[in-house]
Formats: sequence, structure tokens, C-alpha cells
Amino acid sequence: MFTATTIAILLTMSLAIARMCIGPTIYDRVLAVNMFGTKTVLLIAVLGYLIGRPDFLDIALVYALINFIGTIAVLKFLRYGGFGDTHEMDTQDVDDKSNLSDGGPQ
Amino acid sequence: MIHAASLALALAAVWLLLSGHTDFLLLGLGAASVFGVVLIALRMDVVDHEGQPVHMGLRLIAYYPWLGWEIIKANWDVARQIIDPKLPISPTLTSIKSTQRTELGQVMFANSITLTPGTVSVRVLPGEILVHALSKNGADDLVTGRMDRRVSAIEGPEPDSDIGKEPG
Amino acid sequence: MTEAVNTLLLLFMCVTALTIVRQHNLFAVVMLGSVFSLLSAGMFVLLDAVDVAFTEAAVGAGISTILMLGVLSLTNSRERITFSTPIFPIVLVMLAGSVLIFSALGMPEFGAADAPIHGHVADRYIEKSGAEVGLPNIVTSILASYRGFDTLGEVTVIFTAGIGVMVLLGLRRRTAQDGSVEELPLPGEGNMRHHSVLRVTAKLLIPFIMLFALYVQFHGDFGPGGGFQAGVIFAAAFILYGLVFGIKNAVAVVPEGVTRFLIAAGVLLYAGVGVASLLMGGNYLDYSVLAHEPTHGQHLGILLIEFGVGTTVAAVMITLFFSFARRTRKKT
Amino acid sequence: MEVANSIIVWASLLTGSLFAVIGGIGVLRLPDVYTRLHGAGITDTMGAGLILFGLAVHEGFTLITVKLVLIFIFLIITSPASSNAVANAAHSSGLRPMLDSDLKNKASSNSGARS
Repeated sequence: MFTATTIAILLTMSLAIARMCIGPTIYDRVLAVNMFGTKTVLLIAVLGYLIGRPDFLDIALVYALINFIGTIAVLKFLRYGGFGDTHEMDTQDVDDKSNLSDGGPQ
Repeated sequence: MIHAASLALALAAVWLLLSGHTDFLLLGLGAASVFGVVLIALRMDVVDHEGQPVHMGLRLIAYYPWLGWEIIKANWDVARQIIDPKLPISPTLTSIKSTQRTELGQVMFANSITLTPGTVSVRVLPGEILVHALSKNGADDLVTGRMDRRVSAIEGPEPDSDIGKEPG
Repeated sequence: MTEAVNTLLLLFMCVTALTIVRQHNLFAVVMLGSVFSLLSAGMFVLLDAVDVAFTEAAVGAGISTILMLGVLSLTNSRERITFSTPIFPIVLVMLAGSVLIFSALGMPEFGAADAPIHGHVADRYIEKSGAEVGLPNIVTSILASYRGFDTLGEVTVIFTAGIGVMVLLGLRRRTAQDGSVEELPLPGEGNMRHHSVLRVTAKLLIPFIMLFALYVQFHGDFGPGGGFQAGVIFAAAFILYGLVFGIKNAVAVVPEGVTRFLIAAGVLLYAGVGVASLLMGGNYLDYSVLAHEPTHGQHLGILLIEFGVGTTVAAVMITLFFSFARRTRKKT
Repeated sequence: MEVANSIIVWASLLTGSLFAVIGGIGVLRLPDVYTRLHGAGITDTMGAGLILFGLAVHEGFTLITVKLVLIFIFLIITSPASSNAVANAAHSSGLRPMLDSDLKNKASSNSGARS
């Protein structure tokens, strides 16, 4: 039954890869990569059982967390063109009314 | 202070569960790690009612099974729509009113919306959340405010609102 | 079954690689690169190379993607398309490829017991490391004890990389410091703090990420993990903080002087353990003399040097990220 | 007991796999990035949840189960945050979601072109 699950996860991963390759927008790709990452978490967890070494779960845990941070980094980059940056900032952002008064640590 | 204590407790529990070693050395290292992490977290200013929602207490625990059931129902619904050859979707963008008094409550509401397949919160604004729904039914279900009231209820009797204020 | 999964993963890797070649948007290339990394880590898991998979997960898929994005923010995110016919490169690649394939024919069968690599020290590591070093994870014994010199070299490489990036990207800072532009609160700095969903999620997660990093750090003796992975995960927590709360706040949490100090301190701790073992009458980096019983000494030495590795790696990664993030701000 | 246990494991692993694949199909089939998020949401909630649950039941009460639970909690916390971040970024970049009316128009113009 782990075999069946592995196959299903691999199938889902291939669907995500397909979405990533065709795009069309960059957000589709981000979405696909993010989904691919969570499927990798599952794949590693299941593979651990398939080959009888469930201590792989630490790796799955690392993936889960790295995947999240990577997605956030990608989106921040997309929006601001850099990580601590201001250029290319969109002006129509409604929930950023107070950003002019922002700055410095509390 | 209560937030720091709850963080330390949670961290210690996670360490013990991850580690599973109970010899003196690793317990000592664990204690040192928890202490160090709490110190850095305090310096980062991430230890507050938002990171450690202790004031919600048991109400939080009661909420999640309900949410889980909602998620299962919604999953079923969306899965049926996806595998239907006709793809009977009717995507809508709706503004949903949120009655939570704190930003934390609003975030929980927004995340509950996103976790339920068929609805994704796009933008969180003061007092409302812009939601993209896969079908009209999903959007209508949110408009009734069922979930909104549930989340508002777990916020508890906290008088001060921080919606629209400078986040800390 | 594992062969089938392996083949599928290889197939995915080929598809990803081909898409990377055909893609002109460098941003998409970076993301596809991270997928490639995830796939290769999956292969390492199947090959039972837990520690390698762990490193690939933490470094290949996570940090290098973020650093590549940092590089992209300094350049153009579209590849310059040249219209010359690439005959010479194609011939060169074909030649190199056929040489590689030809030499691969001479390699031993996959998993063959009489492969040269198994003929030297591997047996000794497997049979004796339990008695000599006393750690359940043989990989850690090899990395930290038998090949302590090698690992010291690796840490020095990371140290040098950190210094290199500081020199290349950090120089402009000093000249801008007396200018008033630096002090102005730039609009949009730390903008994601207003993104309440991300802010709350980050607040919730960051302490646990750091704790997990320390768990990986101190349990390298028993399972996969160790200083390199732990350092990267710890840095990832800071990078998340910097992304959501702004670089300025992140620098305020760990001042630059401290990270700079820690970059050197980790290497010094590692080398210092070696000196200590010299002074106590052993060879350089021979931890057996550090305590009364050899295995205790080994344990203590490995714990200390792994901590040194973790410190340096974390500090270098944080410095790299901050250098890139800062540099982009200067450009405006 | 043993039998009941393995039935639960089987059922949840297979249902989880099924939901994961359906979500994947959704990501490929749905018309724009906002709707695709719903497909990805399925794989992250039902797919991941049931598969991890199945593995946990298979394992019983050990420290490994704890790690599975931690992975699940982690996914449940991060998945909505990243979905929301993707949607938010797409929306603030000015990408308009394809709404019901657009789909109907497109369908009618397509059929019109074909006939």
C-alpha cells in the first residue's frame, strides 16, 4: 500500500511539474513549486516506510520548513524586486496605507 | 511574561518529543537550547499574543475539530467539481465581512477560509477579507457568516481592538 | 520498486533540466533549479544517503534558491538572447558528454561489493567506528573524527566564502554611512509586516524553526544532521524574519559585529579543539585525549567541533543574505 | 484489532492518494492561478492529512508518530499562509481573476467560433 501511495504522490508531482513548465504566469509557477515541495515532504515520509527507515522524517520536516521560506522569498522578490528593497513597489497596494511612517525596530 | 513562559513550555515539549533521549547531556543541551531560543525570540519581539495565543486557551482546541469537519466537507465538494468532465465551476471574488476585534482573530479567520478548499482569502483588509471562491455556493456559505462568528467567539472577551492600527 | 521510483525521479530531473535550458526567464530558472534540487534529494533518500539528502534539502533547495534570487536582484532577470549559431558550444558539450559516458563504462557496477571504494577504509569505518568513536551515526564519526582535517577545510571554505562576499558586496556601505539617505525610513521597508497573515505565521514558526535547528545540531551523533545542516536551518529562521519584518529589524536583532565575530568564532572553536588535543598530548584533532576515556573524549570533541561548524555556517549564511538584501537597497 | 488497524491505514492512505491526485489534476485543469490554488489546497489538506494520518496509525504510539504529527501541524500552518501570499501577490500585481462571467463568455465565443 505504500507503493500505491508512492505512485500517487509521484503522479501528483508530475502534474505539478507540468503546471510549472507551462506556466503561463509566474504565479502559476510559484504555486506549482510550492505544491511540488509539499508533495516531496509526503514522498520522503512515505519512502521512509517503503524502504523501512522511518527516521527520514527529519528530512521531511526540513523540507516542509524550507519550502515555506522559499515561497515567501520568491513572492517577496516578485513584489519588490529584492529582499530589502523598494523599487518596483506597486502603488495600488491598499493595505499598505501606513508604510510611509514605517521603519526601524520597535 | 506569560507568553515567554508558554513559548518556553511549548519549545521544551517539542524538544523532548523530537529528541527522545533522556540522558543528562542531551537534556542539558535541550534546556540551553530552549533558553537561547526564548532569548532570541524575545529580542526579535515575536513573543506576544499573536505568536502565543494563550488567552484563547481551550476555545481554540474546540474550534479545530469543527474546522476539520468543514475542511473535509469542502474537500469532497471541490474534488467532485474538479473531476466532473464539464468542470462546473463559477469562480467569484467576494468581500466577506470579518467581525473579529483583533488582527490575530482576523488572521485565523483568513487562514480558516484558505484552509477550506474552494475558498482562498486574497487580501486581508480592516473589517473585511477579499475572498476568491471556486463556486458560488462556497462564497454564499461564507456570506452567511457561520465561520466568522465561530472565530469571533474564540477571540474571547478581549476589549481592545488593534484592527487598522500600526502592527507591532 | 525503488528502481521504478528512481527511474521516475530521473525522468522528472531530465524534464526539469530541459525546461531550464529552454527557459529565458532567469527567475523561473531559479525556481526550476530548486525543484531539481528537491528531486535529487529524493534520489539521495532512495540511495539511503540520509545525511546527503538532509544537506541537499537544507542547502540546495532552500538557501541557494534564496541566494540566487539575491543575485538576480542585482542583475537582470531575463537571459540575454544571442542569435549566433551555437555550433562550437554544442560540439564541445557533445565531446565532453561522450568522454564522461565513455569513462562511466569503466566504473564498477552500481552497488557492486568489489568496487574499489569499498576496498580501502570503508570496512574499518563500519566495523571499528563503534568501538573507536562510539557514535551510532557512522557518517558523523567519519566526517567529524576520522576526517576531521577535511571538515576543518570545508568550514574554512565557508568562512572564506563569507569573507569574500563581505568584501565584494559590503564595501559600498562605508561610503554611504555618512550620507543622510541611509537613515531615511525607506517606504516599503519591511512591508510584509503589514501582511498580517504572514506576520502571525512567522511569529508562530520562527522560535520552533530555531529550536529544530538546535535539535539537528545536537543530534547529529544519532541521526541525520549535524553542524552544516543545523547552521543553514538556523539561518533560515533569520532569513524568514528578515523577509517578513524587514532587513533593518533583523540586523537590529543580531548586529553585524556579532555575526562577523561568530563567523570567525566557529572556525576558531574548531581549530581550538585541535590545539587542545595537541596540548593534551594527542595528535591534532585527535579527540580521544580530551577526556579520561577515549570514547568520551571523541564525543566531547565532536560535539564541540560540530557546534563550531554550525556557528560559522549560520553566521555566514545570515551575512550572505543580509549583504544581498542590503545591496539592492543601495541601488534605488 | 490488527485487521481494523490495517483497514484504517489502507483506507486513509488510498483516499489521501486519491485526493492528492485529484488536486493535482485540478492544478492542471483549472483555468487560472486563483482557481488552481483551490486544487493545491486539496492536496495540502486532505491529501497530506490523510496520508500522514495513515502513516501515523501504521506506526502506532511512538516518537515517529510525533514527528508525523509535527509535519502535519507544520503543513497546516504554512499551507494557508503561502496560498494566501501567492493569491495576494498575484492580486496586487494586477492579475485579474477569471470570473464566472468571463468563463461563460469564453465558452460561448469558443463554441461560436467552432460552429
